[in-house]
Amino acid sequence: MMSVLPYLVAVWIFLAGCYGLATSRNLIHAVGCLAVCQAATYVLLIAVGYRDGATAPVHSDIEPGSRPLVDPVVQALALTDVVVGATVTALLLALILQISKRHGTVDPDELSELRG
Amino acid sequence: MNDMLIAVTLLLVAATATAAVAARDPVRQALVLAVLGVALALLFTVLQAPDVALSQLAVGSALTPLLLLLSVRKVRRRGRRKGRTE
Amino acid sequence: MNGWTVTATVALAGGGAAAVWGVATGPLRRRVVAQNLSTTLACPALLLLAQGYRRPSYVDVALVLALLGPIGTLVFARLLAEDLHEDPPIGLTLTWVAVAFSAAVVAAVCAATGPGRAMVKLLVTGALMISGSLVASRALARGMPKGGDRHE
Amino acid sequence: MSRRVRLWLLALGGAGLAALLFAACLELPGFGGDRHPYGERAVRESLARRTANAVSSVNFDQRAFDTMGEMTILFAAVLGTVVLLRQTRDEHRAQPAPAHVAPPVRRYALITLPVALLVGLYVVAHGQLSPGGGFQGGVVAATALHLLYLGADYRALERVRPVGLYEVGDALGTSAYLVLGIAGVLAGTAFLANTLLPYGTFNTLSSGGTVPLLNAAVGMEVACAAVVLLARFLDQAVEIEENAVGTEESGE
Amino acid sequence: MNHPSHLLPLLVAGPLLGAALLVACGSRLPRAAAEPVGCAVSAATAALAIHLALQSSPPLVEWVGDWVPRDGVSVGIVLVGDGPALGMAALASLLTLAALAYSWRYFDEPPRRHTGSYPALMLLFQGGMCGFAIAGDLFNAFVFFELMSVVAYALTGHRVEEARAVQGALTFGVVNSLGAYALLMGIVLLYARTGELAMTQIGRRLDAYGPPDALVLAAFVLVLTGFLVKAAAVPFHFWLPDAHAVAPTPVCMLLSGVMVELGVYGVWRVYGDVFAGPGGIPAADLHRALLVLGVLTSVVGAVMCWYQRHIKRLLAYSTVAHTGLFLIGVGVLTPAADGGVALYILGHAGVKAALFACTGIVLDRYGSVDEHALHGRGRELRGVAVLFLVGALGLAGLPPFGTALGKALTEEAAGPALTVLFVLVSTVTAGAVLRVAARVFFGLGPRPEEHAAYETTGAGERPETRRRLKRVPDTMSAVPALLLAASLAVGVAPGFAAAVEHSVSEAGSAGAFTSAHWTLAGVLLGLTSTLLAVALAALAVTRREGLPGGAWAGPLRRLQSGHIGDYVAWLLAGAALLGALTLPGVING
Repeated sequence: MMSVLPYLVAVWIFLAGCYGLATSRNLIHAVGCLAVCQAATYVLLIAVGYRDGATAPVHSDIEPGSRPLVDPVVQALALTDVVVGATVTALLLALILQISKRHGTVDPDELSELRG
Repeated sequence: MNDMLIAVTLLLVAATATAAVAARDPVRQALVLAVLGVALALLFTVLQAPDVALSQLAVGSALTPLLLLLSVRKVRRRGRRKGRTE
Repeated sequence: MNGWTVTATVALAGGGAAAVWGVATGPLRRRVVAQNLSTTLACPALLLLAQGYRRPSYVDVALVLALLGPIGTLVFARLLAEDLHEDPPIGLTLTWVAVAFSAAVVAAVCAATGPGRAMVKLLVTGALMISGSLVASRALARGMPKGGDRHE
Repeated sequence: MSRRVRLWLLALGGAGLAALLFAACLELPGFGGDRHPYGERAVRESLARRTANAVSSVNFDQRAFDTMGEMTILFAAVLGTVVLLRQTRDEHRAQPAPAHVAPPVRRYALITLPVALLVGLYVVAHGQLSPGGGFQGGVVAATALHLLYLGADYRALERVRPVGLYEVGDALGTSAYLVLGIAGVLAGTAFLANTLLPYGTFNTLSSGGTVPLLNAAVGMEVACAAVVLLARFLDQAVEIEENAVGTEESGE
Repeated sequence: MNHPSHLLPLLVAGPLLGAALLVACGSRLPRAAAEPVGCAVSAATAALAIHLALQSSPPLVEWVGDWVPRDGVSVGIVLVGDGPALGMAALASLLTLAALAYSWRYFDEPPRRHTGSYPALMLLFQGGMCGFAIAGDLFNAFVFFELMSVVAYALTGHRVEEARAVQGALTFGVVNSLGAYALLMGIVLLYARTGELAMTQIGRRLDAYGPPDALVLAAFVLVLTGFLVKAAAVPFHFWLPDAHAVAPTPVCMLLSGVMVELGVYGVWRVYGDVFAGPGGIPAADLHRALLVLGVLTSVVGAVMCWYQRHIKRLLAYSTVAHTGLFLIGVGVLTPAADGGVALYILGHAGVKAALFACTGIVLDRYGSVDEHALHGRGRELRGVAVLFLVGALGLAGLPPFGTALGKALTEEAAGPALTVLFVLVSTVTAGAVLRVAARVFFGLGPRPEEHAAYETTGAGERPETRRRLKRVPDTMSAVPALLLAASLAVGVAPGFAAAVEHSVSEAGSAGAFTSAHWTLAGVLLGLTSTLLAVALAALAVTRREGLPGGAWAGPLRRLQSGHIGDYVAWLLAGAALLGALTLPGVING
């Protein structure tokens, strides 16, 4: 059970975020759901790099080689991913502010300018 | 027992993420997302990724909620202004 | 696995579940308190983990949380001042319990670390966490400036 | 599409994808497994270049090109936000009234502000040794500045925050990173090659060759970028208002 | 002197540095200086890309940071400088240059104190596209994929006072971000299995592991979902018309001309390097998946294109239709088809960008891009009319345009049944554009009647220039002319087609070399589709009451609802469909 639980949690979070995104009635809420989707990628990344009984690959307070280490590469990738997530959130929120000004609503059901 | 700790934090993250999707009001969602940031930071610490935990805290506990709330405030203020003029 | 991580597990299982439940359900006034509770609880948990894993460098995470957690709550207190003014927060007792827990954890970890630079960092973290949590819950309870950012 | 049809489509697609991902999870190497070839190589190389924090070594040395892309994404997003949240012709600025903050909150904010800035600097400076680095520290420092908004009011924040200067800082941080990369090409080796500086003594602030420099550049960029980003949103939420109908073009 | 491969990262770093310096100068830089700087940087990058492309046989390989592999493994990031990669980088750079030249003194009002922000964003876009093109590392490809996406969202919403622009940009942002996260999940799955990130290394490890299983299938589906969202394949395509119709015209030139095609390029690159081996996805499955999606995409794109009256939206749908054709070509999986698609993409980029440029002139002059409202009003723009007409013929595949050569080669490789589809799709899309040309620029036929249909009209769009154009500036008409000339040159320049074909087959895994040249059948097919397009346009122009078959297309048009929730649901359904299409080989393998 424990050997797949983290992966399943990541999948669950991703699909839950997608559900929220598709059924959202408020664009700000939709962007929050997108952030949830992205949380799934962090969880998956870090889970993939974990090793039982190991510790962080940071040698400021341990001797090199004294303890097994988890994978530093996925952590670096996750760092990049966190930054990307925050910036995308900010940019999309900026667009939503302008939508609220120009359309007078942030409900996706009421935006009907682009269709057909 | 270490597995227990990991499982607890994983379930916390999963529950908070689900709650964040279920909270349909953006203000309440922002609150849940702030908790999600902390829960993720705990998970990353437990999975021995303090670097990622730090950046998740930096982004998730103050920056993202602030951005979300400021957006909500702007949208609401517009709504109120419009309500007054109409 | 040792006493430190067991304590952290128990605290997270109990307090974490309470915080998630509090923030996911109920009226806004309870949710903000639960959000504050989550940071107040996570900080000592992080200290316990750092000690349990024998990694003093993990204390940095707790330090940053002790700084940013209360700031996050103050953000909510400030920007939701009008909603909270009409409907003052409830359930602050649990926050007091968490603060007491934080103090106990900081004391225990300090005792285990012994004097030195590491202890100073722990004390700073503890002081930031406890004062931040108290100030944040006060701001929630008494309210931030209601008329903040109103226009002249 | 009606709400109902959308839900059906979503259920169909979601179920298909869920089944696929579930099957994939069962095939993944078990959680906590022992095989991490890239990770082990990365730790070895990190120690060879005397960078104590292997994650920083991956970020600022081995895969520094990714970090260049990452900081450019942040830079682009901030520039995009500046463009998207500009004050348009039908808007004007309204000065917010000064706010009255409860004394304990004010005291807390003013005492914590310098501590938070110090912590931010510490997290940046120790990036190649202990957990942390330019990104984390930069955000902490930028957030710290906004204690002024929480502890006092928006005017107080505006006084210590000349946004134009921070925008220049953002761009200069990005440029510094790129110039350090190009220096490798000019020196006849490869882009972002960490062979220009001595690697120093393991576990000290100046170890790791160019790692601390790149780290500092990112720290500066991120701190400035976060300040500019929040400034744009605060402007919108607190200051910028649309003109009432009939008073077009009267702003400014 | 450096080895040329060391210069590869400069394709990315150059434009990024230019952008950073433009922003650093901020308000101190007058507009008259910011724009030439932007043009100069993008031109220099284009020159570097072409210079490197000429030296790319054998392909250049660069390990950033000098992390050259030891014992066959490295910890660094690899960049690939083969013909297709550098070709796409050169195309992206040249189009950026064209777009910057076109928008010289274009927008009415740069954001206050940020005169350089528009050229800086364009340079960042260019850097992102170049980085994605030359990435040989899967995660690095994701990073630059995100960079170009983020910049594209901001550029699409640049005209914040337009209600449609900000809505289209948000749709674009949400759908593409979700696609990017799917791509990242796929990358992580591959990393978990192989422990590598460089594409060729992943491929080798997959082959060593054994036949494909559910994990490989899931990774393939997720990665392809990411790229196909960018490539706007049906059913991931909904964001494209919404975004392309509202973006500023120079940005449309880049989005339609090269960014969408980079999605197709990503599919080609990742399949060839990662999934082509015995441990990957069997060729028959990829063929089936791309064929089904490609046919769907081209048919839906062509039908929707025909029923548009918003000219930019019409051109956007024609891009969807042509992307479908590119996907079919890639799915054929032969070097000849790949070479044909490469030429087709080059020719299409020139033609499509020129058509958008002409539409931009119309918009800035009349404040409308509505085919019906503009009926006959474009008569005075003779030069633009000629350019638009030539562009439409190029789109149809009139020899000797590059589009015609590329199309002919792809058709030849794809077989007779698909050739019919190629001819039909290029006929319908070019017919729609010709119809617009006949109505707007020549005032032919009666003015169409108005129906309250489910559609987006092109009326009420605001010009993008300071004030409505009285006279067409030379830069704005020279750019489409040059782009059309370039598209023509792709078809007629001696040796060019053969060189492209050679570099593509050298980069692909199959080493077989076929020579590219005009065939009689290809010329005849090109002429056929052009004539059919003219006939179709003539038929449409002479009818007053709507367009034939409008009722039949109604349900299809109703799917394009502009609702983000719908698009996300389609994205999930598309990913599931992709999985179902690729499943058989994995079960049998």
